[in-house]
Amino acid sequence: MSSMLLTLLIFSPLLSVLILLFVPSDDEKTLKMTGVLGALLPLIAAVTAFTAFDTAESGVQLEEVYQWITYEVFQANGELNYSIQYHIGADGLSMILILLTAFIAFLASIASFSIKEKLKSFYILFFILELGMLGVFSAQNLFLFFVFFELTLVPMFFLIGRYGYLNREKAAWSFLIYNGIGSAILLIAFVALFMKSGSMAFDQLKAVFALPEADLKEMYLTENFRMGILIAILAAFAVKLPVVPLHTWMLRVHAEAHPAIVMIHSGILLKIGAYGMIRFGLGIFPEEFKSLAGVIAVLGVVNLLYGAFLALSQSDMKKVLAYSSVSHMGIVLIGLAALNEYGIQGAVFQTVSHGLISALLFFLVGVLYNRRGSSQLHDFGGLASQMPVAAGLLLAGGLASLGLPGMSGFISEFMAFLGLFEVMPVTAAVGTIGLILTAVYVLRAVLGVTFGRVKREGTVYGADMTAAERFPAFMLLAAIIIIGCYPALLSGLLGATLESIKLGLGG
Amino acid sequence: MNGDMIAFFILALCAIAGGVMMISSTNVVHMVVSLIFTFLAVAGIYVTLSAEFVAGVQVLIYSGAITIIMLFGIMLTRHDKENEKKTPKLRQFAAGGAILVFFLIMYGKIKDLNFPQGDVELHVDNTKKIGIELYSNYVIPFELMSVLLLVALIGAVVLAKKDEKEEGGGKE
Amino acid sequence: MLQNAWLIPLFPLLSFIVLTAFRRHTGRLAAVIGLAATGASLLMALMVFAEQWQGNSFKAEITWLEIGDKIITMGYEVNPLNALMLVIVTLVSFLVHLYSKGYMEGDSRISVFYAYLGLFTFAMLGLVLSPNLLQVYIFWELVGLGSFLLIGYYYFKPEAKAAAKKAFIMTRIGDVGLFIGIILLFWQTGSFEYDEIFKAVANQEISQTMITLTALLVFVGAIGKSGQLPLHTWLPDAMEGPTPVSALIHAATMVAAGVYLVASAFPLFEASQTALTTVAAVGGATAIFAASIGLMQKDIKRVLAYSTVSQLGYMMLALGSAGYTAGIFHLTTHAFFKALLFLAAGSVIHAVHTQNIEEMGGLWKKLRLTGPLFLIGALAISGFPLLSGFFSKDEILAAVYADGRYGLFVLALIAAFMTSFYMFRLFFMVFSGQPRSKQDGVHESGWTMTLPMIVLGVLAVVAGYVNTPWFGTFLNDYLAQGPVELAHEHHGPLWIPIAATTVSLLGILLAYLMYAKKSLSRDWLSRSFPSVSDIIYNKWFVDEAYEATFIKGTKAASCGGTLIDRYIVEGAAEGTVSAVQLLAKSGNKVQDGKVQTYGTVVILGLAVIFAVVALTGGYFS
Amino acid sequence: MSSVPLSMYLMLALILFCIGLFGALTKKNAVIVLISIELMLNAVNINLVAFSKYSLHPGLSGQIFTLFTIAVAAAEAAVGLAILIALYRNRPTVSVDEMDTMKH
Repeated sequence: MSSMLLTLLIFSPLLSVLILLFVPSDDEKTLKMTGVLGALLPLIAAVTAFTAFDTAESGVQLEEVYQWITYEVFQANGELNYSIQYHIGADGLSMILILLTAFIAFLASIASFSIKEKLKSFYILFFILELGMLGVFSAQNLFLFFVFFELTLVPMFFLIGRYGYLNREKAAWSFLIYNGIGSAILLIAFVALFMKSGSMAFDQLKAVFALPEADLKEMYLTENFRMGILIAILAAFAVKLPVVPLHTWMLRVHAEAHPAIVMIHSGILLKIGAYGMIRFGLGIFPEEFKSLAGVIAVLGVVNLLYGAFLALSQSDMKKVLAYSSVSHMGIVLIGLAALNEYGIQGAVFQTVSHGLISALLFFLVGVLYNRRGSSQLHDFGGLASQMPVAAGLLLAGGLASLGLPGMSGFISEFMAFLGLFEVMPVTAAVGTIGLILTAVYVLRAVLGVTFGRVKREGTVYGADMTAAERFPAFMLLAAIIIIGCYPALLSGLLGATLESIKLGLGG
Repeated sequence: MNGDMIAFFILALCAIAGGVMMISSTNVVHMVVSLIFTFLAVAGIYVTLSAEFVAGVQVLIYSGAITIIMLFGIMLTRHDKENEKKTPKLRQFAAGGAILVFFLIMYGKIKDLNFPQGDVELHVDNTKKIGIELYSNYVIPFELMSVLLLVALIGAVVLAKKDEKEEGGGKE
Repeated sequence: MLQNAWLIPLFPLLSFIVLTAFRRHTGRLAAVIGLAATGASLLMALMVFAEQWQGNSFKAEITWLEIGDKIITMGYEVNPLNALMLVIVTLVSFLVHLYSKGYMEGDSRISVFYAYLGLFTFAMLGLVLSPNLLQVYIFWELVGLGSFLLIGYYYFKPEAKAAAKKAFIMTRIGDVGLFIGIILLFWQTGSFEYDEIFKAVANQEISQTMITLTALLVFVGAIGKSGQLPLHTWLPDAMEGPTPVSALIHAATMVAAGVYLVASAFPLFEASQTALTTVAAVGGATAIFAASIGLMQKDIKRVLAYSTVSQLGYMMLALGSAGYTAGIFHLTTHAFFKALLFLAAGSVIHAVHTQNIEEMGGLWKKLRLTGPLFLIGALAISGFPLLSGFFSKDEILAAVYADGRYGLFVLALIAAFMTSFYMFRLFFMVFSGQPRSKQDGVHESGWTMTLPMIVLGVLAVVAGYVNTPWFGTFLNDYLAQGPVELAHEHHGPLWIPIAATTVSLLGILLAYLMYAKKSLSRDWLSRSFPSVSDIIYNKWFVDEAYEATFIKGTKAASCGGTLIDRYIVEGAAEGTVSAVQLLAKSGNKVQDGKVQTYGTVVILGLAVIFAVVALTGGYFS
Repeated sequence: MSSVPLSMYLMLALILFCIGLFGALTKKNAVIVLISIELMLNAVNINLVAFSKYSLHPGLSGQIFTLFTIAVAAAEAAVGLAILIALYRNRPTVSVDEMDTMKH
């Protein structure tokens, strides 16, 4: 039973899809209940998997391997046996992201209550999306990874295009085209890897590329080839992360999609970019990654500053948050570029922490949008007097976002910079300007909404947050603070995995 | 330069000349006639390749049957020169260029290709051997071929038959 | 007792949590909860101090985070310096809690106010107890958060909003310096612990340049928090917060954190002469600069705020001149008398409902208790003999003189003159003469407000005797027990206290002549040097300069970035789109329904593939 | 035995094929297009017969294959012409350029 745990976890959303098929589409109450319970199921499974997970061990755990596709190819240098397996498993990094996915998806399912129309198909797409995300993080070979990766694109496209705001269709197309190009590049890189190395499994690829240079030459895996594949993979994930200047699609999605979707998107889907860079970039091509570290660091700093500067002059709260996501993803790059435990750990922390923080902030913006019908900054003000809870949460979220100690954002920023200062102090010093700018734009937006006077007389915002709205927000805030106060929770999970990455980097 | 070579060159020249004439001619009937020329030359080539039976079939089917069908086709349709517009120059150049590239590359590839001539005596009892092969190894394709021909026959008749109703409908 | 020192910050934290969670239900109980928490902290701090006095130190740590082979710990430490700070912080905090009960009476959000106070006190105590720089940084930011929340307490006022934002951002700039400094120190010494860092510095494991660089970066943090030049502008604006908050945060505790930080990292600074000189120079410059602005301000709290900036400059000057004890000593006495002054000012504001001193006057008779207490505070800060400020200022001047930076010494003397002048200008304008506006129902505040003032008044008088040339230098001996073995004693020549006293008395006299007796015209300065007075009145146009350079610059960069994003980045994407569309349109033309066109395209494609394969030799060759 | 090298036959086939292809792509008259296609088939047949003689495993397969090709070509010619006639009846032209109903 426990050997099937991960499979059950990944495919548990399917059960809800099946149930939803039999629920009449106008029975809102049942739909909502199925949605929430259905999202709870993977969370329970994820927690169960977590308890079965041994944090001290460095390798992949909870592995499942089944033969899937096999064929033989004759080549000039002999017969090659190609086989693709259904191979899933989780190491520390995967485990963290799986937990994050299940957690945020659960909260997003509650946040979806504000959807009034087409709720049934929403939840069906939602669960397919969750399946894809869980699969992406637990796949252990390229093929499976790619299948799940694509599986996230399609439902996301419809979720953006059907349930968003005014320009949602354009946003959905932007999303599809950018990500489609990204995954096309990814596919080419994967296929090239497969054809040359004869394997798709992560561990085998890792072993192949750890071979001495002469052996690699023999297999036509020249230096240029490896570098090319790495750059292709990084480029593909750079679209996802996103890295400036490939970020415009993300702004549209964040501005136009429904808040629950943006929670998922900003909270998890962007993290696939980071995950891919760590898993494929650092994991398979450590040597080549090293030689690109300088470029990545500069890109990270550019992302950080660019996002921060632009967030400063946005008039739409959602745009501010979108640019702040761009800025925060810069920190992931900074951490990766450091190539030491501190930096990589910082990058992973940042993925988790930004997942939680941006989910919280977008959720709150959604709550405000429901009340006010707008997310323009100039429509707001004096929120604290009429919705103290919402205002307090928004302030807390903002503070977390600007990296206040005691909250998760600080840990990741600190570790990423700690890592980068060891290797590239000057670049890192330039990057710290971003910390100041972050404070400036966050406070501008948050104080603009919460402080000051109410723009119109009377009860403009309506009632304060309902219990169903408070629950996700407080859960997220609690997670942010717990990680911020006691980061060893996460780092314990990561330690062993980082150790193995570090080994790949050659100390 | 032995006899084989001479025969080959003459036949090849005839074949190519026929082809070129077909392409360059403007009169439809001339085209068909030059094609007959080519077909016959190709039949000769077959003979030099020790394929007498195929050569015979070539003469019968191509030079005979197919050419006649084509002539009937021409006779049944109208061909006024004034009515014919010129093919667009662009397409002509594109096709010509592409074919030239194709030709050059293929030429480069087959220029030095040569297999040793097998020691099988193909020309000895050629027809008999083909007959044996056809009725032993290739009997199923052979029978299938007969079905194909039948289908083609019926199909051609059905297609070419005047459809009274359609004619009356006057629809495009 | 020392082992349980970690409980001290937890009481206020508990109060914060309880008050936030049960915000709706506490109501008037809020003050009691806050008082109980800080009272418990105060008691424990006193016990810890008593035990520490006997020479015990204590340090405990737990693992917080493991990264690779490095272990980052969190913990607490009790040493002479922070035991003293614990008492100061808890005491002032307790008194301010008590005072606020009266001052904030009737405010509907009183529980929020007490919650914020609890949060701040927690953070400040945590900062004081921290044994390593990382923990210092964490609480350093949290202290800033408390300050930010309390400045913005009146959230509906646009000024309060702006001030809160400004405070956070300005200190954040300093914090980033500290952040970099900490990280660099970590990479140089492999640890965040004070002990390890000091050991590495002592063993000369770090290059001199690196010591100077890190010391300066740490000092940048202190500049931000302590409102030193050039990051001082937030502190006067922070007066938008409720007055008790100004007393607690922006006079006694948080702003002194910068001084505390420099003091606790003192061995690092002492290892670099450049760093010390910078600290002294910045301190001296700030002292006189802020004092000069204080001369012309009209808002009672702003005068006090500039005075705070100036006094903090003094402390920095002392530390920069290697006067470790002097700096700490002044920090202690300043905490008491400046808190007293702010509370007294709060009492005045509470009575007359204005902060503009032009509208006050003649309050001496109406506020029989506040008036004398304010006088005590003013005398103490002016360095009137036998009050606490006299001794600590004397100590600083002696240290600066002994250090040999005579230019700074002169600056300090001038600043002392200005201090006494503006304090008594304030005093005379508020309390003497006739009321300059209608004042109805002016009455003395209740006991909750006067009691803290009385306690602080007493302390403002006697606190100086802990370290005097005459009765013994208890404080110096006490601090000498600490890990920082640098508590030098400076005994300057006798003429220094005399000169200092003379100067401050002259300042008082001048103020008396101008504002009480009015024998000198009040505005001779503005008449004789209009430009000078204009500059001073407008605070040297620092805010305006920042507005014109940094803020405008950032805004311009942001707008420019937006344009780039919209037209270049987005434009590139749009360009690609139109290129593809163009291609598609031309491709569409090929689809004309004619078989031969299709065939031609197929052959063209085939030819291209053939050509590519023939030219490159194919992928697998 | 024949001393003409294989490449000569292939070259001849190539030339005929190219001529046929050019005709099929550029000629207006549908009948001529069909004839050009026949020419291309012929070129292929030459290759088949040539390879049946010159190869590592010579044999009759090439010739038999040629026979099949000829049969198919005959069927194709018949059906093609039938279609042509049918088309011509609907629209009195044999110009390939005017047969563009695929576009619509």
